[in-house]
Amino acid sequence: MSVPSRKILEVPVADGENERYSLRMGPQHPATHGVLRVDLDLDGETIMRCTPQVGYLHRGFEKLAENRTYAQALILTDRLDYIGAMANNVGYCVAVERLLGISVPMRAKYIRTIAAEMSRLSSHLLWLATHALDVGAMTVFLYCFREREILLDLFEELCGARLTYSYPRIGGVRQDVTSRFVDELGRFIDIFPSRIEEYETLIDTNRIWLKRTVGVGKLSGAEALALGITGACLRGSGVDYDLRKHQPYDAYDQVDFEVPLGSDGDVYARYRCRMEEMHQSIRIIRQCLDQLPPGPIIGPDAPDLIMANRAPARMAAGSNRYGGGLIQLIRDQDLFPSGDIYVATEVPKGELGFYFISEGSNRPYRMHIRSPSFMHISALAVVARGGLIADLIANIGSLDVVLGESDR
Amino acid sequence: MESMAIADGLQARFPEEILQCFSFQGQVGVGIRPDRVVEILGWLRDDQAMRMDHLRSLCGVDNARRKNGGLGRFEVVYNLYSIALRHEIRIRAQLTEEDPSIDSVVSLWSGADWMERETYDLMGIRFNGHPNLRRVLLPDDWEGHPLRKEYPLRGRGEWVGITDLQAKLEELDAHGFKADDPGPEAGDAGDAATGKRKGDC
Amino acid sequence: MGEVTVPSMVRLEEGVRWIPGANALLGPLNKLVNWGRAGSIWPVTFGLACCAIEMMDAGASTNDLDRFGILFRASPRQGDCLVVAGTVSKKMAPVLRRVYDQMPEPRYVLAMGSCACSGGVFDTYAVTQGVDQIMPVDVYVPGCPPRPEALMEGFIKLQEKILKEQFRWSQWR
Amino acid sequence: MTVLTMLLHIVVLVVVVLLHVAYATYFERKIIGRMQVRMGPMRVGWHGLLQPIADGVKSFFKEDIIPERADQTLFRIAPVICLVAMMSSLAVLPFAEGWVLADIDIGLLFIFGMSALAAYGVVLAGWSSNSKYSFFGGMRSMAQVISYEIAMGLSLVGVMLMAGSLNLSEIVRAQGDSLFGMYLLPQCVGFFVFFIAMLAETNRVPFDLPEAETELVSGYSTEYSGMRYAMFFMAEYIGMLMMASIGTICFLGGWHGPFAVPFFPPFWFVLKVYLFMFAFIWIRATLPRYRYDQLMGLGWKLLIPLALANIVVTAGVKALIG
Repeated sequence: MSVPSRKILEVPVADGENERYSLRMGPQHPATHGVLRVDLDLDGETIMRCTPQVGYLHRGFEKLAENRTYAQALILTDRLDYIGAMANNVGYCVAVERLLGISVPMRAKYIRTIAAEMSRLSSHLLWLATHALDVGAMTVFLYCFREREILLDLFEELCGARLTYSYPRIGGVRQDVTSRFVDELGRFIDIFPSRIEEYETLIDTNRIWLKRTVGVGKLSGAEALALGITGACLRGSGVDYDLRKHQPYDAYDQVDFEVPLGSDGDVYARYRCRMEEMHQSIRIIRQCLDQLPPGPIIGPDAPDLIMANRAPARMAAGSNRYGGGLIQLIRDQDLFPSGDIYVATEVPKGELGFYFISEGSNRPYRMHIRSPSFMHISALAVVARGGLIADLIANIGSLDVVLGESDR
Repeated sequence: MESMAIADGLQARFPEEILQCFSFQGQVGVGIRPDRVVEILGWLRDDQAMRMDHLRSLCGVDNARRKNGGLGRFEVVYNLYSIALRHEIRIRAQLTEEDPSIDSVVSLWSGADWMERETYDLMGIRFNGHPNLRRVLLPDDWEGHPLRKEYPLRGRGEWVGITDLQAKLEELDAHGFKADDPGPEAGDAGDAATGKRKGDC
Repeated sequence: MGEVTVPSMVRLEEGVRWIPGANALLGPLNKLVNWGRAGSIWPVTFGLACCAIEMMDAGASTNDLDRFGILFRASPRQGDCLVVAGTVSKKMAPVLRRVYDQMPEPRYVLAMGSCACSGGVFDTYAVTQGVDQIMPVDVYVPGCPPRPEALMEGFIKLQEKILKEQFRWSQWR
Repeated sequence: MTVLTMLLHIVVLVVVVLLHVAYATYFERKIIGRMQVRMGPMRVGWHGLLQPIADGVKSFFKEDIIPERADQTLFRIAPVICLVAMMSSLAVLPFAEGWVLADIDIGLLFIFGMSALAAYGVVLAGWSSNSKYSFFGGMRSMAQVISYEIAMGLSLVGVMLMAGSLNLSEIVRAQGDSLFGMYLLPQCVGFFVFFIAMLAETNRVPFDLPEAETELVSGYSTEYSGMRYAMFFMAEYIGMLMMASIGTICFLGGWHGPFAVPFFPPFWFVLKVYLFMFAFIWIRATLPRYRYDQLMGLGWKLLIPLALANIVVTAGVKALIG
């Protein structure tokens, strides 16, 4: 290989006006949680301008869903927010049920609530793990994964998959819970609060952790709302918005839980909110396990997995006035109602909304996913401005973004 | 407030802007003309009886193959929610095929920035007054708007970035950058398939 | 020296012999190099999508890739192996190839998951149908996503492959 | 003849230290693994004992990339500067009574000089790589070294005052009369400052900003591959060893112990150094990382004033008593 002659180094030197130093962080960077790219204009280490760039994981979900039946598109939602896939599944099913007017039996609702809350736990655990790793506490990462592994085993017991579940069905769930699952889950939620304490002893009273998080990435409630931030990040800023309370779905109106609120809107407040949410999730799971009603797990009007497009053509006795002898062919009947609907659920990241347009066929005419991570990443530009690079890392972690959901 | 009442309120406030009300499964959508969208949404946000402070979603819809319900070729759908009053409404601004553009609502919700960019990117609807209307999900030099109905699922043609990359790879191959010649045994690693290595810059 | 056969040598395995009493092992340098490489695969930290979570899981306490000497490095310059964990979108493909180009030889590629192997369920306008279109792949690990155990199996297969290589080092040093 | 013995000593020392460095990485991985409910290396050799060797072999036979736009000369010599500076400061360390290569009277100063020189290697590496992450790593390292070198030097002034010498062997001998045979108690403030500055000097958690993995990818060594990277790696671990040795010599009484161990005089020294190394690893497994400005604040606003106060008190007490 020929070595070219020496070139002048391209490291810029302060030059009057032109003192900005631009840095492209990502898409391959350990702290960008996948494939986020952040373009930074720096003055020293202070961020003057921060431009997040996404799309490196754009897979064309919405287009793909238009080409699939509702039942088939369910598996796509697993791959949206792959950290809390069950919550996406549940959100999708809730939306489709509302769109198609399908009822869900009570037992299935409870099971879904349990599954969604487990998903919240596993998502928050992964968030804590990566957030702590980003700030530099590597042991928390492994401790969180230890508990997450138990959760994944539980998911496996429930539905056979570790990460991409596709467990809920439109109109119910795929299979019933086993007694072993109920026992194991009960045992897990008994020990889990002590594990949360363990993480908190590692970081919550740590002066370095406090210095890195308190007062960093502040967002007022009004700002956060205007930016479209939802979920724990919005609640960390003191806005009481939790769709489980605001527009209850599944069994959330049957259980008693609190919505933890922060006030400062900084990284630490968001951290505290999520830690509290884990306690609340345990509370919800415990109540659901206690109240789990007997009964069917899938509704009578739930569509088949192979969703028929139209009602099969059938013969019916004609009732014309010339007598009953004539047979009429009835066809071309839409099985599903047509219209549009927006249904949002509270997934671990925030408000996951599905906007569906149905044209009466078995495929959505249009499916739009309102993904919380997309909004959170767009807010990064505002949150990170004026901070240091280290604050940016803490902010990315604390906004809890997942690129699969953001890019779709 | 009931969604229908909100729609009535809108009808009373902006009688000539409202085209039609749609009601489905308990949700109400209001079809509007696109010209005064910022004014309408601003009123919904600021009016004390409405207080729609949360823009839940903003997306574009291509009505090309829609049998019913579509008024113009394109729609921009705003889902609004009031956190304080817990009511919601959907605004459907109708756009024509010739001029798919509408005023940007970034001045009302700063978070609408990326939503509008996404709609522009995937649906090709332009937002007037948007501070930075560039593609967000797809590369800047991508051709076409995938969510339009005439766009095939597997895409039309190949993105220039990929063709560039492939050309580069072929060039590397042509220069004989054979990283190694795998020995007789090297190719066989159990039942895991192995690939030939090519390219080395 | 492969052809020389001295009867007093004890053949330990293919190509490696031990001279009893002389306290010495005879063998091609190849073996040592391959052993070193197989025992110390440092993958680049590069998670693309869902599979990255299982990759992290494989590196965490329960499965612990560190047992095999596998240590994730953030800089591609210090990586030996690129684990393509997830969907490679078209926007990502040039970046991925660039990361691959930045890695020093010998470098290995492990395609993890259906998406990296073949595009998986995402047969759309925005997704590369298999990472082998843009870079050579050594081991394919199917699954959506593969379990951490499957990833470990993939690494073991990669180790087996490395151990069978011939003079992969001569061209660069 | 003396030259030959000298050379022999040097070779023995270098080999021992290099092996030590190799196995320090192994112990780090094992100990951190245990702290994190994992096992650490298990497969390469019995319980992973050959892991460092495999890493070394692999690095040695790895392609050596020098980026086209890098400053070629500086890029090549930066890791060498680092390694040489660290290695040469080994010469003045007294491992036991008389076990020292160069028993010079300015031993402590020599070590300071060398560790500052090693920082040049880091800064040059960051500069010459022509990569932005490396540049940041180098800048951070420079700022960190400047502020913490002062704190560290000042923290050891108390020890120098008490021992009345800069010769490391003399310092150890002087500690013999002290409480427990070490300066830990009378110089506890100095030790506190030294310990923190030591972590910062060696770029260890919570001060690993120059190579903060989640911020700067790999910091100053981002562009280095193969053996050049391994050289930085070795320099870092020798640096840890150096700092642990200085801590042992200046505060923990060097080779003094409760009883003499026959045949292996440096036993207590080695044990104390390992104790320090364990503390390094333990802290790495426990603490998050400081932010850049907080790190500087800590150095200038807390450590340096504390060290100065310590000097004043030590000098005052010495003037009163002595």
